[in-house]
Amino acid sequence: MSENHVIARSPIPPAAPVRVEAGWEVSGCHSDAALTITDCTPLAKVHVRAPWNGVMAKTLGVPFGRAARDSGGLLIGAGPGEWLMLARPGAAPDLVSRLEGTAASSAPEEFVSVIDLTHGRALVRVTGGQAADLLASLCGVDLDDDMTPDGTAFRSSVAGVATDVIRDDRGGPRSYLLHCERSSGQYLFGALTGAGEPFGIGVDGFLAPGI
Amino acid sequence: MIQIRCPWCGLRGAGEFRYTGDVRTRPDPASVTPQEWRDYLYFPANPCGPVVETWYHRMGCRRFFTAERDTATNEVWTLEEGMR
Amino acid sequence: MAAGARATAGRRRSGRPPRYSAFTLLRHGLSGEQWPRVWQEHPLQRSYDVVIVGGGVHGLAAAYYLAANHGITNVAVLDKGYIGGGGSGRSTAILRSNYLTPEGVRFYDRSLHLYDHMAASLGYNVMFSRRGHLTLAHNDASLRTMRWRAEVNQIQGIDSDVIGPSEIRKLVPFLDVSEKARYPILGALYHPPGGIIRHDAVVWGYARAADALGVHVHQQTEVTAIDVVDGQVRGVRTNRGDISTPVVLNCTAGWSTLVAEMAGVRLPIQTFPLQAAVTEPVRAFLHPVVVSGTLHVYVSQTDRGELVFGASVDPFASYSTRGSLEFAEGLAGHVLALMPGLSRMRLLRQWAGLCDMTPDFSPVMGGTEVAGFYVDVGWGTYGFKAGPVSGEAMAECIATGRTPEIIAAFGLNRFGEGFLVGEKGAAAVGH
Amino acid sequence: MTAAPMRMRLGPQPGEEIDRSRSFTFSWNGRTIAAYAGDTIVSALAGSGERVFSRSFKYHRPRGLLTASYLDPGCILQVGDEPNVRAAHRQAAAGMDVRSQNTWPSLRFDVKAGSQLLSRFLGPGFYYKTFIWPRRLWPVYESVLQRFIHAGQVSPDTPLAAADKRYAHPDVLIAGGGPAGMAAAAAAAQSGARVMLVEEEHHLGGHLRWGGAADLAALSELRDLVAGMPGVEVLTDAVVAGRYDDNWVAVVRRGLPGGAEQLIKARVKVLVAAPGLIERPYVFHGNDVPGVMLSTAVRRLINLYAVKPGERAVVLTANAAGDAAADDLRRAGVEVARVVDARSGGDIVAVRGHRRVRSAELADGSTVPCDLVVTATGWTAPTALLNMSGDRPVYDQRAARFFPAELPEAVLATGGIAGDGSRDQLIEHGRAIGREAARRAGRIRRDWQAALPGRTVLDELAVLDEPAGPANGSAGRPSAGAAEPVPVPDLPVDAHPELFRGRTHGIVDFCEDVSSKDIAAAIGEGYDSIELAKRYTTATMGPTQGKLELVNTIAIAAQAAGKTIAETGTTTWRPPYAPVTLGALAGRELEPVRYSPMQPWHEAHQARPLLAGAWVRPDHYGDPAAEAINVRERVGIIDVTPIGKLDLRGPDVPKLLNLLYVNKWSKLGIGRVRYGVMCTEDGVVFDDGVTGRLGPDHYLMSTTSSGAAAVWEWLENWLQTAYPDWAVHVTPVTTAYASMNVAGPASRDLLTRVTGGVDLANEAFGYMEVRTGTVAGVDGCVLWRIGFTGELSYELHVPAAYGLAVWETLMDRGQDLGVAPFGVEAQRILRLEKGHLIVGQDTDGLTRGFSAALDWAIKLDKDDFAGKPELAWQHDDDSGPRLVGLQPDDGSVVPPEASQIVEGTGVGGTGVGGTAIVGRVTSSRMSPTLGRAICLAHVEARLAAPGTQVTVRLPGGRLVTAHVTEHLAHVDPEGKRMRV
Repeated sequence: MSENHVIARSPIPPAAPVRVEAGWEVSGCHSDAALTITDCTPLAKVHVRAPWNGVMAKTLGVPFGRAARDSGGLLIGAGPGEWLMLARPGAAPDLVSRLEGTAASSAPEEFVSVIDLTHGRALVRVTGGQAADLLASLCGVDLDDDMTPDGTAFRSSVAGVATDVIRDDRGGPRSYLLHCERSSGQYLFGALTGAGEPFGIGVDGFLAPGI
Repeated sequence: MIQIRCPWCGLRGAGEFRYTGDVRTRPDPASVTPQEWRDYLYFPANPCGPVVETWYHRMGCRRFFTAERDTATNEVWTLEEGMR
Repeated sequence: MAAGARATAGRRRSGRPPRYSAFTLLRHGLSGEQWPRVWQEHPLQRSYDVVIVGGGVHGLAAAYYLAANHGITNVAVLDKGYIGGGGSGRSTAILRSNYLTPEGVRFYDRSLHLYDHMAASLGYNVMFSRRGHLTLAHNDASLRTMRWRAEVNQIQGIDSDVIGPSEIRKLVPFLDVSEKARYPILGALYHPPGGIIRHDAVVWGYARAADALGVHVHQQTEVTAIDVVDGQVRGVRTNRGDISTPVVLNCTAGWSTLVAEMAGVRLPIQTFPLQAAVTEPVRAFLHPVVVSGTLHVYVSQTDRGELVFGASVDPFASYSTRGSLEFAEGLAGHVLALMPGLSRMRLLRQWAGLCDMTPDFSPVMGGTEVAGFYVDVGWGTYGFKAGPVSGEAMAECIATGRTPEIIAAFGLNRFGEGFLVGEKGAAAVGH
Repeated sequence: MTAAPMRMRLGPQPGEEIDRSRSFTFSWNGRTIAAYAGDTIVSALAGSGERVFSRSFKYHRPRGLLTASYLDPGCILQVGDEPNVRAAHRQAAAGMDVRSQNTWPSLRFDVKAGSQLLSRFLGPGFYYKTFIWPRRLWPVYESVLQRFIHAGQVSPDTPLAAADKRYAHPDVLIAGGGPAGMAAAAAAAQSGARVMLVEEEHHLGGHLRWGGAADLAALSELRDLVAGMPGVEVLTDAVVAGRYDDNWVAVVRRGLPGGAEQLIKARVKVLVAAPGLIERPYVFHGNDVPGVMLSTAVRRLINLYAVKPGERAVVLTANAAGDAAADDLRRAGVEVARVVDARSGGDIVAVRGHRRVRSAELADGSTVPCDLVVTATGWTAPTALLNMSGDRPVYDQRAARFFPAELPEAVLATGGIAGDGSRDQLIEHGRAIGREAARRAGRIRRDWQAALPGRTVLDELAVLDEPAGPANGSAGRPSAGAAEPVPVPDLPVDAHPELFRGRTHGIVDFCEDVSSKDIAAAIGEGYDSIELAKRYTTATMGPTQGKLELVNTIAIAAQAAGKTIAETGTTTWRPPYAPVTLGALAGRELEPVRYSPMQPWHEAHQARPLLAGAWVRPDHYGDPAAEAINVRERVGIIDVTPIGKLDLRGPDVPKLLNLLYVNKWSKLGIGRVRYGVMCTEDGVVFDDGVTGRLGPDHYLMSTTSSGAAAVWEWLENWLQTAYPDWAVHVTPVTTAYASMNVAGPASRDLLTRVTGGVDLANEAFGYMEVRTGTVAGVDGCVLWRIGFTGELSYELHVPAAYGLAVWETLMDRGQDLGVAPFGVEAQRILRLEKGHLIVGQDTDGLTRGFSAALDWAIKLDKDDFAGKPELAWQHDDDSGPRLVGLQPDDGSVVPPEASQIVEGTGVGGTGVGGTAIVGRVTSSRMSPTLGRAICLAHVEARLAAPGTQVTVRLPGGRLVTAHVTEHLAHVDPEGKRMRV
């Protein structure tokens, strides 16, 4: 209920014009640049821990290193026995109970925990043909298609910050989601836009559902 | 920078990992003598050659794993297998 | 064994090496005659009173003081490569005595004193340059540590104090002392007696002086085993033949645990590479030595105009001295964070040496459970500074069979007893 | 001011790399010089007839062109505020301000040239032999030596030149864009490899560029081939600066805007070294007189820049390059007075001249007047990248140069360092090496892919051997490991006379002014290994780092020591292969900074920022003392978001807490909070904080802000390596919550106004308890009632996105209660008044539990916990210092933190007649509450009894007395205020 009247804010100061979208203060600007960056922090982020080789893992169906869409949103194999579910803003409470339900029904014997990390993390999307070239100035992982094709997820250092990187083209141009601990979000966003200058990167506002 | 094969994430630069030293067995605190305990604390294996160590993938999967490394050449052989 | 060591103390040569001076330089210049050899080549004797493993500044200094202070001249210094080819030749040769603990301060102050008089006493110009030594503080915790060191130093009578940004700027105009810097400079520990020296000259000066006193310096001579019988050293085996001796002094860095193992002695040491680099020369602009513990960097400018950089040891133990790119990157980033004006200076060469790290950042010196086997090891990143005083103290230790008070705190037994030396207290960076 | 005419400029040359349609001028020591686009600074100067560009290091002899390449030691100049520019490589630009370095008053008349007269006294290491007496005078001598520094100048306000770095992952990286390198690149790409081709000069082609018509024809063919090949990235004016372990390769792109350089970090699957050969200078009397040049220098000047190197030439040749140079000279209208053929015993004995060559004395006794002496006496193989790959090249007497010995699987060599041979042979060899490189790279790539997670899924998607789409612009991949090794033809090795030093002594290291005589002298003095001789004479220590002089140095040392070259040493090169700017290595500053959700509010309210690790925190808002008083008397709020928070779940959490905290946790009830201290295995205090139990299997742990990361890792380490069977999930939630501490007598009143679902009454929500509820309309807030400040206080943990909103509400709703923010400094005052220790300030790297006055917390009757044995022994022998409260007897004196507590008053020594250190002040402040100085201190155990008087030494040496207090707490030791 609180979401209704208290404004939620991302760690990344929104570029003007500022408007409220799904209870979050977001940037209302739009960019036609070939390479764009969007603050997707308002998305619900739910974290699941379970045995990597157990029943819950099979039920979730997405292995470590991969990401896949389902009705709820984007499910990411973020680590061994570690999943991250991204969904539309405000969906976290439902997601948590849904996933806890899944665990209780499908893997009652397993030690599973589900945590809403929506507030604990920052989320940024970089989209465009040169998105990989931009990341290549900040991240040491090989972003070529034969190493990290669409649907790949990995965690590595981006500009010195431990970051979940998800290749998520959504059938369009090359696109990456970058997910890091919240208080470093402003820094990471700055590093990306800074390194993006030579590519003419533009800031694009957030639009719900945004996933 | 040498590459280390994380059993879970694959090959990554050593800068993503934290070196936590050679694998040592912790003596039983109930029966340990000061000499044994301080051997455990202060006297590392320091061979010029292969040694079994623990590494932590702090920038990646946050898993600890053991690897054998030749301290003369820095060649690393990861001793564990994650999921495949 | 001290008696054993004295046995043949009679045998010594002229003593002083041929004099170097402006006059002799002039004479040789005019006559064009060849200078006498700095040291002689000797056959490897079957037996020596003392065998010193490691021909760096520590080993050669110990040999020199054994001969000069105690008349023990039947001494061999063995090096598996060439003298000064290990830590001594790879050191950034920064001298200071502004340590954290009284025992550390007294020890390094004595070393500084010996360095100060070295050119005269060895008749070899080691080019000790008292530039002053600045340790920068970027946060209140390190500022507190600087104050701590200054207080301890002053109580020991050492010239050392905490100064503020304006004074720092006067000493080093290139430093960015603005508040907006990512690592603002809040103050610094200033130690005027600190400085730099020509490391090779120190090694050669000791070798030349020791040689003149009858010490044998054997290069390309690698120790392959140490004979211990009934807990007493009997001799060493080398790639050039066996030597019988009652006393072996381990003065190696990087290989100290391996040499100690030959005698069956375990050391609380892990070996890490320490990297350094030098830039192309530029006209003199940096007088003092500048150190930042937070940024793990230290900088000095040589008489040749090069900037010499060092960092902290590598993130993992290794015997590899190939060096890494990360070191060069981190170094450059941190140097430019301190002195942004240097971005167009060029790194010319990088190298690495081996550092034997102990749990309390202090050395291991003195006797061991094996009679006749002495160690002067575990120098971490401080070894070069300590060369002269270590040689002096180890020579006394071997000659008298008693541990000199000045190194009493550094015994191997301290680890078993759990009384570590307090240098670890503030985990201060070691340069 | 008009430019000097280009009087040495020739007519158009077939392979020239200048654009005569675009000319401009720049300044040379104040004079105006004309240049064409494509000219290097030095080619333009030479075109205008300049012959002297610098003075030598020691003797300040005039120096001119030697190699006409990046390496040219006489052509290192100052350009604007950039020192040590390689002016025979750097392209000239309009308006450049170019100056010679370290010459005074001018290049023409350099007073320091006087040192030439002293040359016989300035032998190797002369400075080791003098300036010894008297000791006091050394600093004076030193300042004189420093004036001889041979280099350019930097200025403090030079703008930072740094470009973004870049990571690259080529299958094959080829170092060197000569014929072999180009052929290798094309062939590797043809086999489907991603290729990076790196050429140090401004154009691809290597020696073909200054060759004849056939060479030029082959060159344009190769250029077209490479240009038309997808998957090849060509970098010119870029250098492979180093090869590090596991083929981690540093590539530096030069000549970016603003003189910046870019560092490319490439993880290369196969490295192909194709650097070609470096022509070696010849050592004889006068070999550094301006006008003595290498054959390659002459050919570059004529063919690339259309510059006439001189008027009358003597050519000493031992190979085809020398013969070709003679032909080029004739074609350029230079009178070739004599061609001396070293292959038939001809030799140059000496060159006469000072500022320019006057004549050459030949072995046949004749003296030939000339202004140009060209030598072609052999080659040095720049094996640096191979050395860095672990190879130790071997000397081949027949060819008078070093060759690769044994290369690792992932490194190959082609071109001149691999052998001689015709142009076509070199290209053929390059092709084969390129194909083999692609083959090996394919297998390595397959191995790396196999190590990636989720490969099974990928294999189903079958993208592995699919050529990648156009999105990433790279070609299909080499068929992994399928093919057999590619047969690589051997390159022939041509015989070449061994020519290093002639019949006279001359300069060996042109940068360092080291002569062959100096090296012989060093050997004779006993510095008789190549390493000692190099260090003693400083040969090879200068800007060229041995590329020109190393082999001559080894040869001359060998001769002096009566050994062979092979016995004397090999060519070893340390990275970087070429000098790299600090700006390139540093790149853009990427130092993570962390902000709390309330940071905008702090900035809007003039908070003085405090950098705490990566965090930016409010130190104070103007008056820390007033902020502290306001907490004691009314209510204050501090942003404590950086406090580490770990979400702990699972039935085995109590086991974990018992293992890592020194105190007991089995009986912590739901809704309760407890303070805990962690020690490492050596018993040293590691971290502290409170942990609360939110539900049956749900806990929230707090840590110090600086210790947050380390504690998380500490927990994972124990869970993963020691107790993998424990059911505990640790999740870092430090910034999932905005944390604020509401402290002061009015804090309950304030919270009552904004809190929902929590009864704040003392009996319902007591001290050291935790509740969850709604604050300022925000659900899911965690409130714990703790008292770091010593006041009634509530620590709120609010879902971070609402942090700012909640903070603003509290500030707004508490106005009438006198609510005000307080910063880190006020908090330090308050906690010190309360006697709460700060780990890392009131403890240090050796402080064991009992030394931190934690006797009450340490439970030695637990079976086990981290550090227990050491703590047990410390308890038994009662060793180590003690943390105590301390108050100076003169309450107006605040001893600065780290002031020492001493016994005895003498100076120096410790104890005996001097001053003994028996403790130190770890924390100190003027207490606004008590109006007096208060401290925490470490003292020796014997001094720890309450009431003990000690002596504190203030900075400067003044001594004041102080006494140990009853409690650590100076204010409210009974803790009444926290419990109201």
